Amino acid sequence: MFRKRRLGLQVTAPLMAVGFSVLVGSVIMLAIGANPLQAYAVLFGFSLGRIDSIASILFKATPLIFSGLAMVVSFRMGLFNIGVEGQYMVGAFAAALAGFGLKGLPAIIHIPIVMAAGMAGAMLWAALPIYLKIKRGVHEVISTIMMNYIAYSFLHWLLADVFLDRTQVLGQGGFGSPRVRTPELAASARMPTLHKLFAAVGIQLPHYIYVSYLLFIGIALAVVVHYIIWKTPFGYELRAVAQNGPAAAAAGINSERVMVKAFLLSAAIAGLAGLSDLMTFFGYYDIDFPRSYGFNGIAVALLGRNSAAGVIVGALLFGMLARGAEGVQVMTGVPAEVITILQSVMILSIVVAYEIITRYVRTQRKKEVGA
Amino acid sequence: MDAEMLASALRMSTPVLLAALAGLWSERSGVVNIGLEGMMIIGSFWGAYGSYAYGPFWGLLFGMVAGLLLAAIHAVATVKYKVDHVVSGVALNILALGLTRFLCIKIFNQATASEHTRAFATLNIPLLDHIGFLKPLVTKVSPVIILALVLVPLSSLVLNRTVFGLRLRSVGENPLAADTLGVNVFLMKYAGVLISGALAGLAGMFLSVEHTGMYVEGMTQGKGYIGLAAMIFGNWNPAGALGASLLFGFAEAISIRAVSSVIPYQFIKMIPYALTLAVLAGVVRRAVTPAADGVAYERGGE
Amino acid sequence: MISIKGVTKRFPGVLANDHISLEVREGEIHAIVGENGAGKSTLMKILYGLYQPDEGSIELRGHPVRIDGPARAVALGIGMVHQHFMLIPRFTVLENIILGHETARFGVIDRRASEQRVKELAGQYGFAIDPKAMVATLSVGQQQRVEILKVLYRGADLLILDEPTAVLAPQEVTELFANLRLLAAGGKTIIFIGHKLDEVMEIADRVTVLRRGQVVGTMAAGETSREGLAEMMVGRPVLFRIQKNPCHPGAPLLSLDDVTVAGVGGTARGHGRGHGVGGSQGPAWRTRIARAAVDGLSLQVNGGEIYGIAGVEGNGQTELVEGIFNLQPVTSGRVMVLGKDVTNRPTAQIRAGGIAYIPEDRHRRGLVLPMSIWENLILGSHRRREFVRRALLDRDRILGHATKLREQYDIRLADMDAPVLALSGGNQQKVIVARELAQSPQVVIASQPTRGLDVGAAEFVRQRLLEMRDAGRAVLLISADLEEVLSLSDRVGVMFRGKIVAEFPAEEATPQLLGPYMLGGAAPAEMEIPLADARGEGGEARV
Amino acid sequence: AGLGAKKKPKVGIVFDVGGRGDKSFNDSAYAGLEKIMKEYGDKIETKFLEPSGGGENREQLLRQLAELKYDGVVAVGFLFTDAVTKVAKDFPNTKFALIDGFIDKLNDKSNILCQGFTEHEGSFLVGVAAAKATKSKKVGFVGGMKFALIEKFEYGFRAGVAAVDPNIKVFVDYIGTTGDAFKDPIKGKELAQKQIKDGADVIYHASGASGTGVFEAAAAAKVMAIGVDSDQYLSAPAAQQPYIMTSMLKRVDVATYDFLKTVIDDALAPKGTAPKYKGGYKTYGIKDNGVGYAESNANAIKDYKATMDDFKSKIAKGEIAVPLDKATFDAYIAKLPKKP
Ligand SMILES: Nc1ncnc2c1ncn2[C@@H]1O[C@H](COP(=O)(O)OP(=O)(O)OP(=O)(O)O)[C@@H](O)[C@H]1O
Ligand SMILES: Nc1ncnc2c1ncn2[C@@H]1O[C@H](COP(=O)(O)OP(=O)(O)OP(=O)(O)O)[C@@H](O)[C@H]1O
Ligand SMILES: [Mg+2]
Ligand SMILES: [Mg+2]
Repeated sequence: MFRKRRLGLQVTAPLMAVGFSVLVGSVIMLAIGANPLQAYAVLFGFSLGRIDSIASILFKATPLIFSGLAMVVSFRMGLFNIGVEGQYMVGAFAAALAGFGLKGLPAIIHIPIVMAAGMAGAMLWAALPIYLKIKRGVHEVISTIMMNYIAYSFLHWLLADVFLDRTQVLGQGGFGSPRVRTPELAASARMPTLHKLFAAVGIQLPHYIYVSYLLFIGIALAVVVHYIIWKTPFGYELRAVAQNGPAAAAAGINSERVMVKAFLLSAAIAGLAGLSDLMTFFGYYDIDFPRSYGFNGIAVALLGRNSAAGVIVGALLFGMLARGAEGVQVMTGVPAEVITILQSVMILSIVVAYEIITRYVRTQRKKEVGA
Repeated sequence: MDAEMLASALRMSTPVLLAALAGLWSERSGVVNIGLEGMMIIGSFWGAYGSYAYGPFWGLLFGMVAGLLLAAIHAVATVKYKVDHVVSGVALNILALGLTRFLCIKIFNQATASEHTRAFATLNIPLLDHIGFLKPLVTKVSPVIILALVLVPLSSLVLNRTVFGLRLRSVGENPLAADTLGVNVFLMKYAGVLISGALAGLAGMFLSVEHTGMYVEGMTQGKGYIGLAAMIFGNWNPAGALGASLLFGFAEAISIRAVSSVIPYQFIKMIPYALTLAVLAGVVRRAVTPAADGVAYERGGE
Repeated sequence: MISIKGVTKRFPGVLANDHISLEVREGEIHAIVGENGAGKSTLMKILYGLYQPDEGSIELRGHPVRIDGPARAVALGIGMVHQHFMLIPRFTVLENIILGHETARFGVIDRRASEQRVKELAGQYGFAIDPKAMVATLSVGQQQRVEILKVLYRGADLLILDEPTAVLAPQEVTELFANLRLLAAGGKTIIFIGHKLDEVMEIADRVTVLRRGQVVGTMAAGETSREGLAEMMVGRPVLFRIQKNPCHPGAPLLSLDDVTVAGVGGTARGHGRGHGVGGSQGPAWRTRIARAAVDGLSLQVNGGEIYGIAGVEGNGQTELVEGIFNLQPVTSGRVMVLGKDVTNRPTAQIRAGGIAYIPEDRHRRGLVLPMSIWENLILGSHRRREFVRRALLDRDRILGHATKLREQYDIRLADMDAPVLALSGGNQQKVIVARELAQSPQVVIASQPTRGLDVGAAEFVRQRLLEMRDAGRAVLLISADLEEVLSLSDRVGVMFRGKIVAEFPAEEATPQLLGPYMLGGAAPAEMEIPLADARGEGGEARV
Repeated sequence: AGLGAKKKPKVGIVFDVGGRGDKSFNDSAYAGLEKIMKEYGDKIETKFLEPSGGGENREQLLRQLAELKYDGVVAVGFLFTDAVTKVAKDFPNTKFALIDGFIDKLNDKSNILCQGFTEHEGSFLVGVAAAKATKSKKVGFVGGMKFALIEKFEYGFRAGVAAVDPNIKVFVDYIGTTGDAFKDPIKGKELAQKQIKDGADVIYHASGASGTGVFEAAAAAKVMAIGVDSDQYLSAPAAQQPYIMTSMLKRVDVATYDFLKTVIDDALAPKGTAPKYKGGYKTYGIKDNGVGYAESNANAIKDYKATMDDFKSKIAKGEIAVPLDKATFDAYIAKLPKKP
């Protein structure tokens, strides 16, 4: 009875929220004299009507699946790991080191090492905040935000002063200037893209698409995360500690250890968020490395109602919006910012929608009793 | 260290102080306000617009009202719809970012900066401005800095001495108890959050109009979050928040003035953040969160 | 004075008040009794405007009134002292009292005038209290006085007291009753809710019994008996005599040797629940006590024996129990379970040694309220081999186990998957008792095991504890309910300021004897402690 | 207009993140586009875009424009290097200009034109002006983020100062470690104030939008500031104008305009006309006024103009090799005649 009701909630609320956001978006577009119908037609038509768009959505969703899952783990632990942002960047950098630093390995070995390095780097960056949380009571929201800022500077130092690729070809007489990036990853450290796989089922992906096996790794990880949280003793402890620490302690659960493990797990997952870009599109860590996967991961986790399956849906939705924004921007006069506004309205309205539906369900149950 | 550096520290700490006061007003009423950053962003934009279009006073008003309006969304979401406070705050921060960018394109025809704004006339503190070595500190002071400083004892006074303050605090400590005594819990929470928004808007307005002379995207640089840290460090007290903000401003001033041929400049840029972390690690243990901070209040299941 | 007419209140899945009608007369003390979940608190919350009735009406002095909120109730002269105190620990007594009803000039509180009024009022009804004291520093009894003053300050004529004696020591109850009589004599009307029927018989003029949201009957206290009331409440005769078999104490299973626990000031281990963006949310507001909360305490509990600790709450009982389980560090001394030193060992290790824990605060220490009932039934044993298969929790086997416990302990629930917070207080307590005793522990630490439970449920829990004792297990019982301690225990120790100040065999212990020790009056700190003979005698005791 | 069916030429710009409004780099590119729009009116279609993030998004935007058969696309900033490389390969009919970036192995026939600037030479000239103008013998440089491109500005400036008087002290500060350093006027202002306090009376900034803070500080303290990229005297509020003595001009507008014009003209020209567009590399240096200094605040530089122009011609003639990084700078300083 509880389960069925929850399932209903899980579906209705997001639909309500998306509908409401689309409405708000329309009002804004009307206000600036744009045609919302046209904009939405482009948004959906462009992003869902072309094979390269679909593949691009999958590519854009891949990092968000990881950062979203990282948030889910931390949320379920009752911690707010805003540091996913800094963690995935440090992770990506560490992965890059392993990618260009090691040579002559077969891909089957090199790729896992690069991924492990990504996770390790991110965990390293999460270690201080969780230590401070447990030993000094420093709230993780504040400490991870500080760590994010420290990461930006630290990475800039590593990038610009220590590991800069000094072999870049430049023009004569100061033409061009060396780019602030690491050397390129060895070929064995590049993640294979899905072209062959798609070709096997008769779909030819354009060559400029970078969606890779990390997408499947992300989906598999979502399943794993779901099991960890809901089916394992560790997940049980994690939920118990999150929902009532003192009772968990009384039951002999070492809350601190559970918190540390969960936080580091969250960071490890975060460490994979940057790899899709690193191991496919870029092939090196660059000063232009994408930012905001961490913050978008929060949004995706919220959209997905903190469930692993929801994260995948949320990531795909965000990927679609981002892809749609590219089309809207190029093909209509509507600024891409409308899409950002749409995203935030969606987050807020989804939580409000859940609340409204919960209340509705409650009054319904009350009526049942009265009858 | 000299008066010039102190003046710089004071300027850098003012937005942090205002953000800390903003956070404090909200949290004392039991609502966590991570959305401060967004309220500052929107305050910095509207402050700039108001000042650009009508002059500094209007900039102040626009900035505060803009912050207040965003806070109103936060209040409705958290108080009425019981949305998790942090969730709502994060969403508002994203919203503020998109909205200001959008508005900036519409109003200034460019995404990331406004036109130049008009600041308030600066003040010299009478008497003190004759003392030579103090000069940089007490001359050409922005009135908003003075306003921020005045808000410290004023906040203390209102929170601790007035009926309004007592009720507001009671709601942050034990809303159920307050409710049973006839205190309008929701009204108090709305008041706390709205004041918070207005102060955050003022903080943003200070950045754009007073400190820089224009709005530039991303100019808040996480000061909303740092304000929260200052609030915690200051133990949810206005005077404590002032001390913490000054410390942070001071760290910024140091990072600006520190020159070293040995330490890479990137490490100098870390100073304010590392120092904030260190300070929190050193003191937060004695912090006393308002007992019902961040907890949705619902009248007995109804 | 007030008539309730056909009031009905529904909660999701529950009919809490079902067409309740009753009348309370001016100047009387009117008791309302009933099982857990009978709807007493709900009805009172309706009177105080916290809930709105779904049907029915209320008349005050013959006029129909709509009480749409506490503010309205206050204006109508209705005041309420809640079951769980509604105080703000970090505020002063004065601030707590005047909140919502302040005297002010231009919005600024006039402290002097308010203080004056509070002092006058306190004097009038014989309450001794310092208006400037921080509430967190007050004893429970004093806090209750603040609650009553709060109500009087608002000029209430009708006082509602919901289970006011649950947390008081006998002497404090006596004081409270004296105060109540004074108030009634002064023309105030009082509604009194309680589970302890002796007290009800003592204080009430008339009694109304509720069962399952309905009024079973109202009668003058003189016309009924405790047994009669209990039967009306539960719908069957209730056993007031607990049949105790003779005690056969075995080897000491739990021994505490000069144990000191610093208490809150030094510990505050709990990381906050992560609400506010703040630091730890330990109860740091509590005043730091210079003296350790548990101060060199020694005692031994033998197999086959119930050792009862009597004492006013706040004398270190909480810290003692938490110290045993290393939920607060033991600063010196030794805790031995089954002959093994477990001092400050990890909690899991201590518990694995065969010691069960029924915590005093079931919501804080006992249950994870949002988690399902079956999950709560394995809290702490969730890593046992029988419940885990291939690294995953074996849901089927756990459900089988849970169903068995549910039958054994008569836990009334609709759905194992429902969150445990959906259960009534009594059933929540049964979940804990079932879980803890299911592990066949050698030692049971039961802290306030029947607090807030109705007579039927309380009887059930007490029987289980006696069964443990008869099976040769050691039971340490800590309770603020003196009668419970006296009726169950084989030996009784009185705890005062972190020490056992006196120890008696059960048959010698009487409330009159223990009372003074509990308040520290009779026993100067260094006085010689009468030590009880460890061998108790069997017999009958009354609850 | 002979062939009525011929479609309108389409040209576009993709800005760097941050986009228009920085009053220097991106705005300068936009100025080039504006000039084109004015010149061709509705004979052409134009579009300008801003990436919403780094990485793949840049490539996708370029690709969208190319797919819509844009004739010419300007990618503003070296961060587009990879994206241009990839997209240009797929769309041989679209011409791309890459500002500040360098792509190896291009030639006349490539559909990519890399447009480079000798910022160090321009910076050298304003360095000369700063050295001439300073009374305190202390000048300052405020950079955005520290990396090779911005260091060209720094070393060029310092070389120019040293060329006048090697004893002049140059304070060097950078604002931050992320792209935000180019839009942080507060730090810009505070750094400038520090340099002023330390005695600097001329400050040159190469920090994008952060420079507004530098101007604020300079105007308030009544010392001189030097702008960058575009003529920042023109976009400053009147109260600040007297203190913006000149700007180092990096004519991104010219580069943008040149490129777009050739592309449009080729598209409009009847079939068979020899194309004006040439791919490969184009350096905008002092010779061709690709870099230089602004003269709108004529009063402020009138006393130094002669010296500046003198150096300008020396650089143009190749008599002075202006340093552009630490190594060349150290070598340059070592060769300078020591002044008493
Ligand atoms: N806020 C609520 N939401 C849902 N159900 C509730 C709520 N409050 C009370 N109930 C239910 O209403 C019924 C009556 O509860 P009430 O608190 O009035 O009982 P009570 O007689 O005071 O019990 P106790 O003796 O345990 O204090 C119970 O079944 C309880 O579970
Ligand atoms: N929101 C709710 N939803 C479901 N049940 C609730 C809710 N609020 C309270 N209850 C139930 O109502 C019952 C009565 O609540 P009340 O506040 O009187 O506490 P109680 O059970 O009497 O606790 P105690 O006796 O330990 O003080 C509780 O058992 C509780 O489980
Ligand atoms: Mg009750
Ligand atoms: Mg109860």
